[in-house]
Amino acid sequence: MQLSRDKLVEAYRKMATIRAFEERVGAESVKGAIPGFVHLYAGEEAAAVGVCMHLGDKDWIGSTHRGHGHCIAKGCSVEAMMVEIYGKAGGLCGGKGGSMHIADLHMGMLGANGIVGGGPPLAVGAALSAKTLKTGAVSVAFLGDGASNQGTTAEAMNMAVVLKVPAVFVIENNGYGEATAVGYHCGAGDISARTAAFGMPAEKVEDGTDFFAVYEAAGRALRHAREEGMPAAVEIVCARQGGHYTGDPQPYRSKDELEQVKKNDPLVRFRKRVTGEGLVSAADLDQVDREVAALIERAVQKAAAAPLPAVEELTTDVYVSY
Amino acid sequence: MQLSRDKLVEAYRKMATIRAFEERVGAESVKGAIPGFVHLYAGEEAAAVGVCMHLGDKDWIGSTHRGHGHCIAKGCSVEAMMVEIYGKAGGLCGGKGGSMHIADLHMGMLGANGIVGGGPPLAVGAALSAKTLKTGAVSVAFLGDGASNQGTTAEAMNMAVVLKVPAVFVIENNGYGEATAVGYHCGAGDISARTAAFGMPAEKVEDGTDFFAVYEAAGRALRHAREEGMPAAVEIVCARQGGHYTGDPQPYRSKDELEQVKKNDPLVRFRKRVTGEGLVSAADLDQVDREVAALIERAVQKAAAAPLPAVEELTTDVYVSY
Amino acid sequence: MAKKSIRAAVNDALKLEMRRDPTVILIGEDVAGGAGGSGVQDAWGGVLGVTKGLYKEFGPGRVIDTPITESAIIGVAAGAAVSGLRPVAELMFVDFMGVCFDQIFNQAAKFRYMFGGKARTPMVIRSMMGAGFRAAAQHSQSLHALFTHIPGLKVVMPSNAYDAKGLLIQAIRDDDPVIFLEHKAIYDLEDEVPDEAYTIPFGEANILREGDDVTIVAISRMVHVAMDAAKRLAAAGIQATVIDPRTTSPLDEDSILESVEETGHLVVVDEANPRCSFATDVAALVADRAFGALKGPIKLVTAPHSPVPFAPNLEDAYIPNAAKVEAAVRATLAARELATA
Amino acid sequence: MAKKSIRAAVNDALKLEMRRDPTVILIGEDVAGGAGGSGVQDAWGGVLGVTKGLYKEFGPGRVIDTPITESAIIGVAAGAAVSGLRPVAELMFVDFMGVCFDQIFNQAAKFRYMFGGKARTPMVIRSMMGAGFRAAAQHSQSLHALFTHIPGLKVVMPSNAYDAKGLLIQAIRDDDPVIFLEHKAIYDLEDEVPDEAYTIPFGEANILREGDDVTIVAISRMVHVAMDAAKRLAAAGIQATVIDPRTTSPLDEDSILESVEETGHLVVVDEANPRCSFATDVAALVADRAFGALKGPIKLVTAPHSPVPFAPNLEDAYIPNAAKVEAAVRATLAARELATA
Ligand SMILES: Cc1ncc(C[n+]2csc(CCOP(=O)(O)OP(=O)(O)O)c2C)c(N)n1
Ligand SMILES: Cc1ncc(C[n+]2csc(CCOP(=O)(O)OP(=O)(O)O)c2C)c(N)n1
Ligand SMILES: [Mg+2]
Ligand SMILES: [Mg+2]
Repeated sequence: MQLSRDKLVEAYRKMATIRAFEERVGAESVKGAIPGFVHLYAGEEAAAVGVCMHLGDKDWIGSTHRGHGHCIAKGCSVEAMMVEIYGKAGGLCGGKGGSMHIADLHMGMLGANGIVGGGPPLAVGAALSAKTLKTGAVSVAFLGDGASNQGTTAEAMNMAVVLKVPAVFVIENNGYGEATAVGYHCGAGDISARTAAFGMPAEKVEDGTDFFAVYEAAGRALRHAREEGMPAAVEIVCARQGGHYTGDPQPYRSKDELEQVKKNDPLVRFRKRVTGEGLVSAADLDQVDREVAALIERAVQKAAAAPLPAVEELTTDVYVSY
Repeated sequence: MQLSRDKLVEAYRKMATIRAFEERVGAESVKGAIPGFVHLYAGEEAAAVGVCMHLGDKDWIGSTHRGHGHCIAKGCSVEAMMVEIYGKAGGLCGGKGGSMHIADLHMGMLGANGIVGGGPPLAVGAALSAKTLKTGAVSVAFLGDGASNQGTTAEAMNMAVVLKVPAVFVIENNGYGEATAVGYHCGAGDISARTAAFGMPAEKVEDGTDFFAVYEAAGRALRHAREEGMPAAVEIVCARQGGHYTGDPQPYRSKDELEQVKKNDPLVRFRKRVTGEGLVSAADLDQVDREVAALIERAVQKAAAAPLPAVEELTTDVYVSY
Repeated sequence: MAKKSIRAAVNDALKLEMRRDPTVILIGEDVAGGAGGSGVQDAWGGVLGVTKGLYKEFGPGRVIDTPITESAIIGVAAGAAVSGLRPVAELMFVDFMGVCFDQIFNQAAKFRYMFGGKARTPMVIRSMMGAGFRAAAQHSQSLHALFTHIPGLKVVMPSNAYDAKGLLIQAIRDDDPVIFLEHKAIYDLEDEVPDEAYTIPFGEANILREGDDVTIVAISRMVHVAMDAAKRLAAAGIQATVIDPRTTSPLDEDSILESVEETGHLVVVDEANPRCSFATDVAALVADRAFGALKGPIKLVTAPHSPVPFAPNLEDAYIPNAAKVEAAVRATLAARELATA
Repeated sequence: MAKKSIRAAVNDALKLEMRRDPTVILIGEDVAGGAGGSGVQDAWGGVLGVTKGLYKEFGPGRVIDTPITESAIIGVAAGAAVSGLRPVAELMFVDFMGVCFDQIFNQAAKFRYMFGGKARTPMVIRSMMGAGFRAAAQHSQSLHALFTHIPGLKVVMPSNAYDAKGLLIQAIRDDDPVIFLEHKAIYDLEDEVPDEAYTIPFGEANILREGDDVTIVAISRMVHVAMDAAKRLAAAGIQATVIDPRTTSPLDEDSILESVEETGHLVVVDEANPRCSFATDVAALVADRAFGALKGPIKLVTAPHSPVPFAPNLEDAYIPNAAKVEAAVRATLAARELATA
């Protein structure tokens, strides 16, 4: 599963885009430019990108409240996302959804989700479509460690096995559900073992800040789904660099822990490895960084300048017809 | 865990009572004497009794739609149960609940449940009461193989481990959830392994028509709960002798299967063993049978003769105060 | 035209649409029945036999038995609906909505709006409702108010076989999530039902009879109760208009308002509990928009504010009946006589 | 008497009752916050800090953090309630009810009735409701109609700090399951709040002002919208009575009916969606039992039949405001003038 140079650059670009996007969204949010609250994905980039590098446009993903990274990794328009997060006209969802409800069905993105555990059944549904319509697609359910306890997740896992559909459960174990640590909230201690007990191969990536480790494990799970038409799971042990939401002071995490997180930055690690092994030059990655910065700046400019939705849209699109 | 002769007779009496109760309820139901539909427990007696022989009055059980056996095993009044199932005044729930909602909080019976998977969270709640109030009680959640897939069950299991409460999950795997076989509906293939993966000891009783096997496994689980204050589970592989409900023609079960079930009658096996080993005489068991028959007859007479509830009760007891 | 029961009409609608459109699938508990068992497949066709025979024609790929996990059933249907299928999910008894309500009201119902109009969620949730089966508090409820309250859902409640077939075909072809509630106590009611496919549009009431004295609005099984009452009243010289809205969301407001403009009196008959109900919904509509025409108080005939009891006599007292409807009509008419006296 | 915010008043009520009664426990997600983490325990005290400090005083045995599994949270609370505890469960945002509704409406709400009066289920479910936080469709809803529809539940919706404290203490001491809805947009509203414990009975409305021209019924945050409108109207010579029922179930019907008997006009202000809502509930009550006094149509001011949008301008347009209430009042009064003209 050796990645070509182009693919490596693409992976880096996606991770860098996510990081820059999230840092800017965080900053704009603190400034008050973004309505409501946002849950940032910074620190978990290797997960979304390591998984989505295996997916094509017709494949599906279901996402979470912490969904920006999944969207970008799956190929949603960064500009349209930013406009959406600003709640403006022309946003990916017309400004009606916002950060927690970004969706792009044309890109196979079934939606972020404000309900913890809301996504897995939906992703299994897309897998059933793929199977029934013989599209060859697979469907990925992203979910958090916290969401892994939710009854809907357990039901979705069992259903995927029973219906024999190509669904892959990607559990992003970032150590916390809000302010509660996985060591407390997951009685099993081991999410992967619990997932495997539902009847599917379940692999654990202990170091989920290592893009390559994620990429390979996800590749195995997705190949299983594609080739056998059966579900699989990957648990990715990772960490969010920030709080649960922008503004969370995180008293529940020690300084030590936060420093450790910074040390294991997936972007830094990726860069070190690919430049160290001479796969991509530092200059090329720098160039990507510049392009990404420009993209994000453009997106923010566009979002800031975009008009609010017309007030008549308050009651449109509740139904297709009514 | 050698059972005294008295205990053996008590166990037999309970099993025989359940059997006679269910056979009579089935017959009366077919005759039209009992309103609605009933789910009979006949064939699974060793499960309820094997577990409840370890429980005292202050211990708790949560039950299911197939709850008559649990009630009798836990010590509810057989007469009051029968009156309830007839929907008459003086029933255990005043005629308002019926077969699917029999409850007797004074006897630690938290209620049958018309919602598959409804009971496990409730039983964990009673275990939390026991822990918080230091009553020394344990709480048992009875559930079926079908219910074991339900999200509420998964949540309850995880919660019990996280809260460190003395809850025991007793999974009565009778092979079917309605007309769907466990081999199809349980993707894991192995309910016990899946339960264990939630972080608790989970034992499987392969032959759950053997009272003694159930009794011993349940004893271990309940001792664990009582002594460690932690949850445990037992899966009891058993079989219902009849259909899902009275009147179910069961085309989904082969003749072979039904014959096999009849061969493994838990009452017959119990009788054979205790008389064979000279622990209780056949005559004594016959005497129990006669007493049980008389009890059931009395209960039916009482139920048939009881008046319907006063129509004013339609709107009483919705609230304690309103 | 053949006589068919509501049960047969529903089966018919499913069969015709599954033949017409290969993306229509059926998913639920024991919709075939027998999966994995030692006996025959297609053993049940749903607990009350409504989907009987479909498995034989369409096979396990389109008539899909599931575990007892309603959130996954509804969620899978919703996810499948936005990705190319047109699922008909069965939520056996509507009382079970509580274990999967999130997938209904926060997911399926809201996709289109949250996603800025970019989603279509063509799914139907079929479910049995209503009292009268001696099935007590958790298997007898009429919960349509809860669905009607939620924007993004359509709610359909047929009262007869002809409507059941036409409304279900419409529901399956509809591009929005539809809650389709079948009253289990009237499954065997028969009607003339054409063999071919036809649709009945949502939001168009059926006016069963016209009379000048009072407007009675009733849905699902209550339509029959209302008609009984209307017959009794007619015998006493009181002529009622009986309106069956057929769908509570969308609601044919105009038919109701126009009728009350003529009669000046409204009685709503609803098997559900009274608070924040479909009955209050219709009453509020009229108290606002046909206020000027009203000549007497709006009377609601509903179940009491209590769960459904098990005991047969209590359950019978629980369900609205013709005598209560008649009394309600007389009560609102009495107000007029009082006023004009 | 000290000024306290609603947030502080709720905290106060919990603290006092937990001191008074050792069977009162708190259970929910991050009600302490920090369990198992590398930092401090009691890190949050709920997402909006409402339960802050309780963990320090009462410890992990009585302030219980849980996994994100609401069916288990509510189910555990219900099971604990019938077996000796008096749990206060936190369902963070009421929008999450969909993943645990069965435990609320089929279990806790129905125990007493199904068990023939032999159960007491003294539990409170605290939950945040309402729009205005730019939190979009799944974190902004007003779902009280769904709970009010269900027999066996009590539904409490305080509009100010004084009421919040007294009603919550009542809720905790109450022997029935109570849904206690805190509007997140008014948490910082302050009021004079006594330090000691006191209770406010359920089913007793608070009449905030009295006027002869129109009755405005409003709950939760909408009480403030109604009062704003009343002030504007007063400036124009129209005197409104403003009634805050405080609890939707039970409902103080008499206060509403008596007021309409005097004013002849009713406007109901409700942040929820319009169909089968609390607004229609009050309208139907009055259209039946105070019909003779009505001099104009009953006007409802509610959110539209749509999910809560994210964009700030759309959300602002979604929430009922004083201008809309004023217009509604003028509309119903106009009907009278028209009639008498
Ligand atoms: C059903 C439900 N319960 C609670 C919440 C509140 N909430 C939002 S995010 C979150 C934590 C989720 O944790 P996890 O699944 O680990 O995802 P992470 O935030 O770590 O990415 C919670 C409890 C919710 N949105 N939905
Ligand atoms: C939430 C819910 N879904 C479906 C049903 C219908 N139903 C009643 S019993 C049953 C089968 C339960 O199977 P299992 O848990 O194995 O118990 P068993 O009947 O075998 O004792 C089903 C599906 C229900 N009562 N509640
Ligand atoms: Mg997490
Ligand atoms: Mg079973």
